[in-house]
Amino acid sequence: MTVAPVVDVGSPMLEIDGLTKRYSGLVALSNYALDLRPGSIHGVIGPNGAGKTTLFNLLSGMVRPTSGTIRLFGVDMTNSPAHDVARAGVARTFQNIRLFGDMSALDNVKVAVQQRLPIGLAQSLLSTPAFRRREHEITERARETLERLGLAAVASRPASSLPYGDQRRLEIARAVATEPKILLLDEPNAGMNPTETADLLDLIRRLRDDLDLTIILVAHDIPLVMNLCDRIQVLNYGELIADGDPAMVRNNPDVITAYLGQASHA
Amino acid sequence: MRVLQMARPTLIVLLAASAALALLQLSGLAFWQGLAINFAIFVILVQALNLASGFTGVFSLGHIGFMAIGAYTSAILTLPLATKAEYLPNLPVWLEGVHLDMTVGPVPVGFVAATLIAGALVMVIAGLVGAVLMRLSGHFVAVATLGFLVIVRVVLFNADDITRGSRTFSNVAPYTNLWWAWGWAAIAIYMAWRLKFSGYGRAMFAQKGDRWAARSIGISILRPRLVAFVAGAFLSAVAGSLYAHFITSFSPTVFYFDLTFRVITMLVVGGMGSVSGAVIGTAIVLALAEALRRIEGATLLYGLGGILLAVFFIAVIIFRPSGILGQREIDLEQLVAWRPRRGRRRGPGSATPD
Amino acid sequence: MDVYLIQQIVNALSAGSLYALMAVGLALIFGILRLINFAHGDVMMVAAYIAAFSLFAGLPLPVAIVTMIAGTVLIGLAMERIAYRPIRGGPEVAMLLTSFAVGQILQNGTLLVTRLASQPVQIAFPTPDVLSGVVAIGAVTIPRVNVIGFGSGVIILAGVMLFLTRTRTGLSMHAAADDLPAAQLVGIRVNWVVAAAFALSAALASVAGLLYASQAGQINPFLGFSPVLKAFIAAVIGGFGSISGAVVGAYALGFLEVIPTALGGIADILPPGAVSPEIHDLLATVFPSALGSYRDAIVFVFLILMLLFRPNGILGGRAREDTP
Amino acid sequence: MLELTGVHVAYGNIRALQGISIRVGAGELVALIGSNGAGKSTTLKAISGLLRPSAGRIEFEGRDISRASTDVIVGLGISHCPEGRRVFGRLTVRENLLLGGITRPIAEVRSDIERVTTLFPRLGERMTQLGGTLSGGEQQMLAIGRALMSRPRLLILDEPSLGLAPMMVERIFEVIDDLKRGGLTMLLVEQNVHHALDSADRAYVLESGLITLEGPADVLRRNPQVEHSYLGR
Repeated sequence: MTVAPVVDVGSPMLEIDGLTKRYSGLVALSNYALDLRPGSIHGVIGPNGAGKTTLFNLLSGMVRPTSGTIRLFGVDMTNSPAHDVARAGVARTFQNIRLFGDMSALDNVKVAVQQRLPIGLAQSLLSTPAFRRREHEITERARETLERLGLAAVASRPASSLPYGDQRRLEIARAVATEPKILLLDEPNAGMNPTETADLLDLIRRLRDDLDLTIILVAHDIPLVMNLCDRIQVLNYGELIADGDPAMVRNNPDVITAYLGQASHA
Repeated sequence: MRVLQMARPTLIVLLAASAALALLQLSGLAFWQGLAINFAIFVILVQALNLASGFTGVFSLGHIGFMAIGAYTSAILTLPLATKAEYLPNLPVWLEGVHLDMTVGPVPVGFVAATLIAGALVMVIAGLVGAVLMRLSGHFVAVATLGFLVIVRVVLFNADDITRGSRTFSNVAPYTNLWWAWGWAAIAIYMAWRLKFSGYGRAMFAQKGDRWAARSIGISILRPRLVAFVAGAFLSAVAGSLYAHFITSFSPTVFYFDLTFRVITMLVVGGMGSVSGAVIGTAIVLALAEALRRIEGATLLYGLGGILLAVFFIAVIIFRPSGILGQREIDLEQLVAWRPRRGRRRGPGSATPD
Repeated sequence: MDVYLIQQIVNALSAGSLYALMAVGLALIFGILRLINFAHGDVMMVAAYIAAFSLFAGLPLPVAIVTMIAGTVLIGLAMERIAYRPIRGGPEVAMLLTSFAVGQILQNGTLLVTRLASQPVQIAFPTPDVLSGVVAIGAVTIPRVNVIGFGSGVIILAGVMLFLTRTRTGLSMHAAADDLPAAQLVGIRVNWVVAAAFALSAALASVAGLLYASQAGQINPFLGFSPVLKAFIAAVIGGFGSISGAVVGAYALGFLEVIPTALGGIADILPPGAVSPEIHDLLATVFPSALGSYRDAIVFVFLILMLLFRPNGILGGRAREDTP
Repeated sequence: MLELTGVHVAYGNIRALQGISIRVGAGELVALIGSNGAGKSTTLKAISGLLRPSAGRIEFEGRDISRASTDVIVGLGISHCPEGRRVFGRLTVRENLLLGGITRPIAEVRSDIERVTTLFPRLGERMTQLGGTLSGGEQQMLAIGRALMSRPRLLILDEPSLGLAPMMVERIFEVIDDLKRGGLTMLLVEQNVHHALDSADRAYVLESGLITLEGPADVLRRNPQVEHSYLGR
């Protein structure tokens, strides 16, 4: 296991307490808690419908919790809208890829980069030198990001025309282009074969090290999570049933019953 | 030097267009001059809708309402004092003394000021209306903005003291000529173009492409929508002012659904989200409508033109749903130099499959 | 005062029936296809013209009504097959725009036909005797068309409700509106169900057209614009897509509409001395007599408020939270 | 009974299925396993006519159904119980069942409803309740019951245990085993691979739109790759 780079922040990175989400009676997530360690890769696993995607929607501000708190670097973000959460340094990808399909790969990333490099409306309308410098800078950074993700060759192609694997990586590129502190990856290897998954594993580690990211990963694929994560939480019917390092989770009897399979199958 | 080189194709096109306008002016062909002014006004309206809807995917049916407000505002502001007292005797006091009918040399500065004031007023209204309506999406925003159009119409009909109600508003000075119309059209095209190829345009196209993904990278949905809505409203008001001073007499009935639908047809045919497409779509639909009008006149089959235009529109939606250009653009450089397609201008949503 | 009140109530109920006939058709199509069929008002307009021309031709009223319904149903089926089916499941806005174009075709087509028949653009509607005149109930006189409009509206709507809940075709429409792919999976012939919904919707609009024309006395090719907007508002009030909601919304709108008319200038209608002069002045300021002419604007402000705060209608619960 | 040969399906630019071949014999229970996005649901939708294959052939009892519409396919005897249950939430249980038998003569539907309520007594108790108010397990029973109303010879089940409590999962699989004993042919997509392989006769493994493994269920269960990827060993 690689040693996590230490990020020096005064207050804890992400503290979640008692997070609960109900949909008309149905409990999607119940009493979830997390204290995220900077620089770690944190895995959340569980069967479909266990509340993993709900958790991500809550973390990224796309859904309001029924109760509980989310604190980011000591600031209460529980009811902040998604775009504020993103600006505060939380980026995400989606289980079912969500790209700006008609826009080129480069523009998909530029629109994320520009959030950190704003320029006034009047400057834009008049195309002032300052505006052009900004645009140049935005384009350069977007190209760098594409290169980092191995997508430089497809920069000018419309996102929707890219092969599946490239689309997955473009989504990650767009997310890291917002210069996040925390990156949420929702089933990043869905639909990938084992070779592609192995490449993705390397990529995620590299991104974490190069960009000082802390990563939360939701996945279905148990081997991937076991391989990659420092700490794993297991959700089942919205409840946290295990929380610990991979070895501990693997041998947790509750987890084996609920998810990995009954002992009788051994 | 580099800047000059980059601006060259634009310059060439501007010069060519000016020369064409000058020729048309000298020719004295009143019909064609009128058509050219109409064309320019429609170009502004279509760019306005392009900004508000084509860039953002939020369908506005209310922009003709902004045009109406622009037309009435500019017409009232430019009335000479003498006419005003007699023509609109019940105007509120603060409006009674206003008469932006002055000229400096050949330039009707009063007209320019009235147009800008109309634009500013409409921007304020659009800001308020937009802040409320831009939260809706899909067809609900379409119907809500249509509601705005109905509200404007009801108010115009009933505010007798200011608008003369259902009676024709005439006595408007004929300031609009080829140069004003096309000058503003050029500004509208430029505005749309600059916005599209800036961060603002990218944000607009991004939230159109995927609302959730846009929010996930820090774009608030409301802001780009509102910028587009208000900018479109400004252009609509300008078109209204130009229209008022071109046609010189009008009533609230003009600014309603038929005109709204005509503008939509032009935009959809050209390609929603394409600045150059909007101009092409305007030209095609205007030419088609004019030809059909003549056929109607000759055959006395009134209604046939409307049917054929609507059939054409449905055919476009079924067979070429993204219009002639989609969200792509025709590059001026390419147009002028007639080079092989190399540097096709790329922008948000304008990528072409390789 | 009592007479005035009763008249306003009857007006509200009669307008409500008309809106309900229109709104149910709109909600039916919207529920299944997510299409706001803007041409619905023009279908109603065409029905009025078919009725007018049939009566001009001297057909007896029942035959004219059958002709009218058959003609509009055919038009409804044709527009579904030609214009809407090719873009079914496409973007909402594309479907809405198509319906605008269909409306334009119907309007201009009617214009063309009236021209060819050497009729003026606006024609007097040959209101049949049963629908003209007034009914006197005590001191109150009410236009007969309003009474018949309300009564027939209630009967027809009850019939539609029975059809939708008691027949397999009706249930299939519900199922298709609930979950179109699932409806397909159980073996429902979706094309057939959609066509049936358009036919039913057109038939309802045609009855509304007859009532509308009889009330207005005059018809022109552009009369459908306002009723379709009203039907839309009614459907929004009731919670869009819900059939029973559309009916409730329509009657609610009927009452909502008479309020500005009834309150506008109420100060002048009150018998002298009924209220103190201060209250009289207050009423005159808050409810000026011009209020009634702003009716449509007021109704649309209400629509926008509904869309913002109660998008599921007055009966619907809180909007389901949108998730990525 | 059912035979897919070289079936391709694409959504726009994304090729969801890249030439898969699957065979289901009469009376068999065949499971289709694979990770999310591998193309399992796409396969099922192609069979029931919700999606059109861009290439390849789908035959049911010797008849080419790759171009047939869904209602025709249901009429031929294939019933598809979709993922996420998809019961008609605003219709009652009875109405849901009634619509399940829409391809059948109305006279027989009534007795068929009785047959289904014998299989699922819980549904019998809730006939007038709206589909949307049922619990997840009841909805799944209703979805299966509705699918059975068309008297299928082949039943397609897409993730029947998704989001259900463990007890209910057991119950659903008991029902599946019952149906199998009754001679019904079934094609099952299930992420609970243990259960799926327990009940199935044969299975296919689908990855990125391609069949990567196939064989008898008990052989596949001991396959190291399956153990590693799907059983979490």
